[in-house]
Amino acid sequence: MLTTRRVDAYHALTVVAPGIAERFRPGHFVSVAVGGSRSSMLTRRSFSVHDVRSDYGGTVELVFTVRGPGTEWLAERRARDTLDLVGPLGRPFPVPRDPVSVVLVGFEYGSAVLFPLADTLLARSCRVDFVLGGGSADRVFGAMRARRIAETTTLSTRDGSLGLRGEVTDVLASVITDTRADVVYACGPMEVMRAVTSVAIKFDIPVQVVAEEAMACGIGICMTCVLPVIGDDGVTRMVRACVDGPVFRGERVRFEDVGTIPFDAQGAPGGGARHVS
Amino acid sequence: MLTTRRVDAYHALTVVAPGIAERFRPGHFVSVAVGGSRSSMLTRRSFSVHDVRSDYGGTVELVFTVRGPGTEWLAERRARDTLDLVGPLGRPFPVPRDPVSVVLVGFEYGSAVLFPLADTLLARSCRVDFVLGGGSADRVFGAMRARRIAETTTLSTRDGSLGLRGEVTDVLASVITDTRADVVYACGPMEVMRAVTSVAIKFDIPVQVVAEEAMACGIGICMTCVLPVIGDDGVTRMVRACVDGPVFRGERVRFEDVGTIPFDAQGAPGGGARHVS
Amino acid sequence: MSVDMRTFLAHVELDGPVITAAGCAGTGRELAQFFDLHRLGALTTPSITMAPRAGRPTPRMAETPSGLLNAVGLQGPGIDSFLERELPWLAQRGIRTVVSIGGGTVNEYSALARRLADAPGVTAVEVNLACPNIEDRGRVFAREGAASAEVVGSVRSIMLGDVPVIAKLSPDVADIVAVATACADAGADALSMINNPLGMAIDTATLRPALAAGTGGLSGPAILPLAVRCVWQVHAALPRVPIIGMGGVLTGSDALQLILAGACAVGVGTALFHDPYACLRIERELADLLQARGFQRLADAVGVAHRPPGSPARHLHEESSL
Amino acid sequence: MSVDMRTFLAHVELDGPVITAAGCAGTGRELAQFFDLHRLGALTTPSITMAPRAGRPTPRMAETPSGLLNAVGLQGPGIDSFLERELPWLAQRGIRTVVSIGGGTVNEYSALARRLADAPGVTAVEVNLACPNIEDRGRVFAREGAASAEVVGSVRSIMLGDVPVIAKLSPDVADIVAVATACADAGADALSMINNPLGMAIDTATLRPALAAGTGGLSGPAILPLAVRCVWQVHAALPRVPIIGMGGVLTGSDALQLILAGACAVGVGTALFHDPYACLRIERELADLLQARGFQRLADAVGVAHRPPGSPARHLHEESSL
Ligand SMILES: Cc1cc2nc3c(=O)[nH]c(=O)nc-3n(C[C@H](O)[C@H](O)[C@H](O)COP(=O)(O)OP(=O)(O)OC[C@H]3O[C@@H](n4cnc5c(N)ncnc54)[C@H](O)[C@@H]3O)c2cc1C
Ligand SMILES: Cc1cc2nc3c(=O)[nH]c(=O)nc-3n(C[C@H](O)[C@H](O)[C@H](O)COP(=O)(O)OP(=O)(O)OC[C@H]3O[C@@H](n4cnc5c(N)ncnc54)[C@H](O)[C@@H]3O)c2cc1C
Ligand SMILES: Cc1cc2nc3c(=O)[nH]c(=O)nc-3n(C[C@H](O)[C@H](O)[C@H](O)COP(=O)(O)O)c2cc1C
Ligand SMILES: Cc1cc2nc3c(=O)[nH]c(=O)nc-3n(C[C@H](O)[C@H](O)[C@H](O)COP(=O)(O)O)c2cc1C
Ligand code: FES
Ligand code: FES
Repeated sequence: MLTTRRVDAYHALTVVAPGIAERFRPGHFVSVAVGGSRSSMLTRRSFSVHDVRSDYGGTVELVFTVRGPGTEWLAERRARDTLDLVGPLGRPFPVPRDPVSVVLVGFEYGSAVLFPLADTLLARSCRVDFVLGGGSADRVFGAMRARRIAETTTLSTRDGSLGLRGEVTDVLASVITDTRADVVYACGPMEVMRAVTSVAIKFDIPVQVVAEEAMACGIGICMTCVLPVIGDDGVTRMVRACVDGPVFRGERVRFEDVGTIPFDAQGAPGGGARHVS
Repeated sequence: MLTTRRVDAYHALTVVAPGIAERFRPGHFVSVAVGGSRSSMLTRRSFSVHDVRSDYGGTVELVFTVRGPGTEWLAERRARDTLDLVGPLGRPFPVPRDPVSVVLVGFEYGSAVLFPLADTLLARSCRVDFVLGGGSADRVFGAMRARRIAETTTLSTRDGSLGLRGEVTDVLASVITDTRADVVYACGPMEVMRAVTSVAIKFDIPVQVVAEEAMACGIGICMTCVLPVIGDDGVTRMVRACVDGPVFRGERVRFEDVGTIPFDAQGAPGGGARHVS
Repeated sequence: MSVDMRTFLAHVELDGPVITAAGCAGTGRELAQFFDLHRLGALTTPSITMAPRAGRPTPRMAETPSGLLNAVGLQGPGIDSFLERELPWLAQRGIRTVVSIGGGTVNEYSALARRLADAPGVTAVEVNLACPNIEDRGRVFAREGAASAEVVGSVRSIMLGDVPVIAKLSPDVADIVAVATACADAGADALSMINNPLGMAIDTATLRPALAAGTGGLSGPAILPLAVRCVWQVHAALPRVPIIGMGGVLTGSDALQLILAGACAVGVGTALFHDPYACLRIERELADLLQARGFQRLADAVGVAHRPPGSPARHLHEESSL
Repeated sequence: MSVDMRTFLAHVELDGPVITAAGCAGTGRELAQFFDLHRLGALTTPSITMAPRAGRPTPRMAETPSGLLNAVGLQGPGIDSFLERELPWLAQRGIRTVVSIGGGTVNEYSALARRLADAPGVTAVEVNLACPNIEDRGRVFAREGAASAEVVGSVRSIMLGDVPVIAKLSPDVADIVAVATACADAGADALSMINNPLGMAIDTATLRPALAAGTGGLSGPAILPLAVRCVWQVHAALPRVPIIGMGGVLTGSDALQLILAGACAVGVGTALFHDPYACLRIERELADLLQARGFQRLADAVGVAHRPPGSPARHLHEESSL
C-alpha cells in the first residue's frame, strides 16, 4: 500500500498492484481482505477501481466510505501497510467504438468508477458530460476532476448544499437533451440506478449501470450476489452481480424485483421447480 | 504503549498503565488482549510484570517470547500503539520481613518476574543471589542486571553456550550451600519448578514457585487454570493458578499430578462425587 | 429520556436484562472486585452438584476461531458448601441470584431442588440439562425432550411457586423447539439458551486432543448465530415463554440480536473472561442502541424481528402502551 | 522426501486429500481462471436438483464472527442442463468430480441417481441430506437416521458399484454417530461432514433477519470445532468408513486437525471465497506439517489423535509399513 488520503467524506487508498493495474479496464472492481490475519471478518470487501497509474510498476486507487467494521479497518490503514487484494474482477463497461455522446451519472462514491471510463471515452473522442450527486456537498465525489475533463458537469445534492437540490435524475433528462446523449453510464445505489434507467428508457437510449449487491466471494462461486436480469432470450434469470456484472444494461435489470425471486424467473418456486431447501 | 524493544530472544514492551503500576507488587501478572478489535482471538494472554516505573504516571514492562499467534501479534506492535491490559492480577510473592538470604532461580523469560522481587528484597536488606538459565545463551534473561544487583549470579544453559552446561538445578544446591540461603523463589516451566522444589525440600528451606497454567480469564471465574495443591489442612484441592497463585509454596504443589485429578483430591471422581459432566 | 431496561423473568422483575451465564462468573466474589454486583440484572452461579467435584484434568481450555472450548467438568464445592458459604454471601448483599443446578440422575436434581427450596436468596433456579444421564448410558438430558421434561417437572414440583424454574437447553439437537416445548409443558417458567455445543480441537503439535477431556463445550462469538437461531425458533413456537438468550454475546448489538429474536434477558459468559466489566458495558450499549431506534422500553423490543417487515419499529412503543 | 499425499475415497484414489466443498466452487470454470483444476484432489459440484432452481431471494449472506451465514437455496440449472453443459466440461478435462445431489423426496434423489448412473465423469456421488423432506413436513433428512438411510440406500442401489456414494451429514443432531451408522448400514461408501449448522443473524438496523430466508447455514472457521468433534466421534465409532472432513478449514493446520481426528480427505468451502487458491495453499501447508511431524504418507496420519498418548507419532510410518 502506497498512500492513503481523505477526499471530502471519503478515504482514498493507493495500492501497488501491477497485476491488477495491467489487466484493468474501466468498471472493474477488486476485493480486499480486511481485519488482518486472525481477523473474525471472513469475507472480502468489494471496491470499484477509481484510478490506475503506471508508477511503481502499476498502482490502483480505491475510494470508499466507512460503512461498517471492514471499511473502518481499511480507513485505519497507514502508508506502507500491506493489503491483500484480488482483482481485477467483474465485467467492465462496454465501450462504444464510435465517438458518441455520453452522459456519466455518479452518486456519492459511485462516481469514482466513472473517471477511468471517462478517460477511455475521451481517448475515443467521445463527448463526455457528468452528472454527479450525493446527499450533501462533501459526499459528491470528483466534481473538480469532472469539471476539468468533461464538456459539462451538473451537480445535485439532496440537501441542496451543492448544485441543484434533489436527485441526479432530476437533472438527467435536460442533460441528455442538451448533449444529445447516445448512451448513459451510471453508478450508485440501486434506487438511483433504477431511476436513471427509467430516464434513459424514456429517451430510448442504452444505459449501463453498476449493480452493488452484497458479495461473499466476488469471483462467481458463492451465488450470494444475484439479482433478476432479463436475458437476450427474454427469460429472467438470477444472475451473479460479480461475474455476470457488476455492469448491466439498465433495461435488463428488474429493479422492482431485486431482493425477490420473480415468479417468472427461471427456476422460481412454483415455476415448475420444487422447493428443496 | 510506550516502547518496544528486543532483548536477546525476547520482546520487551513498556506500557503506560498508572493503575497497574500503582498497585503492583512483585509476582503480579497482567493479561493482554491480542489481535485488535474484531480479532478471532478471544482469550487474553498472561504475562508477568518485569518492571514498573513511575515515569509517565506509571509504566509496566513485560518481557515475552513468541509462542503462537497472540504473542506474534504482540511482537508486531509498535511504539504508540495502544494495548488493552487488565491487572495487576494474581497473588504476589510473599516477602520475608527479616533480612534473610534468598536465592532467585529463573529459567528463560521466567527470570523477568524476579527482578522487581530482588529490588524489594534488597530494600529489606536481604542477601540476594541469582541462578539464571535457559536453553541457550540468548534465552537467558537478565544476566547483566542480575550481576549488577545480586551478591552472586550463576548462569547455566542446556547447550552450554553460556555458564555451565545443564539445568539451573544442577548448580542450585551449591548456591544454596554457599549462600546459606533461607528461602528460594523460582519462575520457569513446570518441570523446572518441580526440580527446584525438590532441591529446596532437600535443604528443608521454603520455596516459592510461579505456576504457569493456560488461563482463559486470569481473574478466577473460568476454572480452567487449576492444579492440584495441598492445603493447610492436608487436603488436595484443584486450585486456580490465577487467583490462588500464580505464586505457590513449592512443597504444596503436586507437580507429578499436574494435568490429572489426583484420586485423593477433594471431589475427585470415585472420591464420593459422581461423575456428572 | 433513558430507556426502561427492566425485564421480567417469569414473574420476577429484574432491573436490567443482562445477567451472567452459569459457570462464567465464579462465586461473585471475583467480579465484585471490579464492580458492584447490584448493577447486574442477576448473577447466575456455576452449576451446583450434590457432592463436591474436582472437575476435569487440565488442559481445560483451548482457543478456537472466535470461540473457546472448555471442559471444566462442573468443578465445585457441592451443595452443602454452596449453601453454607457461597449463597449467603450473595444473599446478604441482596444480589439477584439464579442458582444453576446439575445432576446425573433425576433424583439428584430433585435432591438439589429440595435443598434449595427453603434457602433464602434464590431468585430463580436454572436447570442445567447439559449433564449426562448416568441412568441412560450417559446420554445428555438436554438432547431429549422427555428426559429434559422429567428433570424440569421434578424440580418444578419441589421448588416453591414463587421461584421460577428455568430450563437451560443445548443446541446439539435436531429440533430445539421440541425440547423447549417439552420443558415448558413440564412446568418450566422460562427457558435459557444456548448452552455450549459440543466441539473439539486437536493439538497439531502433540497430535492429541487439545483438551484433556477430549471434547469440550464451545462458547464465544462463534456460536452467536446458533443462539440467535434457537431463540428465534423457540420464540416463534412459544411466544409467551420468557427466554434468556445467550451464546457469544460480546456487544450490545449482539444482545440486541437476541432480544429482537425473542429473548427478554441476555446471558453473558465468555465475554467476561475478556472483560470483567462486559455485562455493564453490554447493557449500556444495548440501552443506547434501543434509544437510537426509538424504543422507550426494552420490553417493546422483545421479538420485534418476528413482525412483518412493514410494521414500523419506531412506533412500537405506542402500540404496546395502548 | 516429500509426503505421499494420495488418499482413497472408498476405492477411488485421489492424488491429494483436499477437495472443494459442495456449492463453494461454482461450476469449475470460475476457479479454472485461477489455477489448473487437476491440482485439486477433486471438485465437488453444487448440489444438483431435478428441476432448475432460482434459489432464495437476497440478501443471501451475512457475515458473523469467524463465520458466514448463507441461504442460497440450491440455485442451479437442474440436472438436464448440468448433464448437458457442466459435467461434460469437467469430464472432458479429466477433472475428478464429486457430484452432489439434493432432493425433496426419496424419489427425487433416486431419479437424480438414475440420471447420473451412466453419465461419464462422475468420480463419486455425494448425497446432500440437508434438504427438507417435503413428504415429512419439511423435516430435514439429515436430522434423522432412518430418513437419511432411506435416501442413501436408494441412491446406492441405483449407482453403479464402482461409483462411491458419499452421505453428507449435518451437525444439527443429538447423535451424529447414530445418523452416520444408519447411512453406513444403508450402503454409504463414505461420509462427508459437516454441512452447515443452522444459524441466524438479525440486522440491528432494520430490526429484521439479515437473510431474506430468515435462517441460513453457518460456515467458516467458527464451525471448525464442531467439524473436528463430529469427525472424531464418527471415526471412533466407525473406524473403517472413509470420512471427508470439512467445516471451517482455512489452513493446513485446520486440515490436519480433521485428519488426525479421522478424516482421509478434507473439504474446503468458505475459505475459497476469501482465497481462490485456498485448496492449493492448504494442501501445501498440510504436506509441510505432515513432513515436519515425520509422516511419510498422509494415510498414516488419519485418526492418529485417537491413539493413546504414549504411541510415538514419529514412528507411525514404520508401524503402518509392516
Ligand atoms: C462491485 C462493488 C463495488 C463497490 N465499490 C465501492 C466503492 O468504490 N466504494 C465504497 O465505498 N464502497 C463500494 N462498495 C460497497 C462496499 O463493498 C461496502 O461498503 C463494504 O463491503 C462494507 O463493508 P463493511 O465491513 O464496512 O460493512 P458491513 O455492512 O459490516 O459489511 C458486512 C458484510 O456485508 C457486505 N456488504 C455490506 N454492504 C455491502 C455493499 N453495499 N455491497 C457489497 N457488500 C456489502 C460486506 O462485504 C461484508 O461481507 C462496492 C460494492 C460492490 C459490490
Ligand atoms: C501467570 C503467567 C505469567 C506468564 N508470564 C509470561 C511472561 O512473562 N513472558 C512470556 O513470554 N510468557 C508468559 N506466560 C506465557 C504466555 O501467557 C503464553 O506464552 C501466551 O499466552 C501464548 O499465547 P500465544 O497466542 O502466543 O500462543 P498459543 O499457544 O497459540 O495460545 C493459545 C491459548 O493458550 C494459552 N496459552 C498457551 N500457552 C500458555 C502458557 N504457557 N501459559 C498460559 N496460557 C497459555 C493462551 O493464553 C491462549 O489462550 C505467562 C503465563 C502465565 C499463566
Ligand atoms: C468455562 C465455562 C463454564 C461453564 N459452566 C457452565 C455451568 O456450570 N452450567 C451451565 O449451565 N453452563 C455453563 N457454561 C455455559 C455458559 O453458561 C453459556 O451457556 C455458554 O458459554 C454460552 O455463552 P457465552 O458464549 O457467552 O459463553 C459454561 C461456559 C464456560 C465457557
Ligand atoms: C454458499 C454456500 C453454498 C453451499 N452449498 C452447498 C450445497 O449445494 N450442497 C451441500 O451439500 N453443501 C453446501 N454448502 C456446505 C459446504 O459444502 C460445507 O459443507 C460447509 O460450508 C462447511 O465447510 P466450510 O466451512 O469450509 O464452508 C454450502 C456452503 C456455502 C457457504
Ligand atoms: S459474490 Fe460470490 S457469486 Fe458473486
Ligand atoms: S484463568 Fe480463569 S479461573 Fe484462572
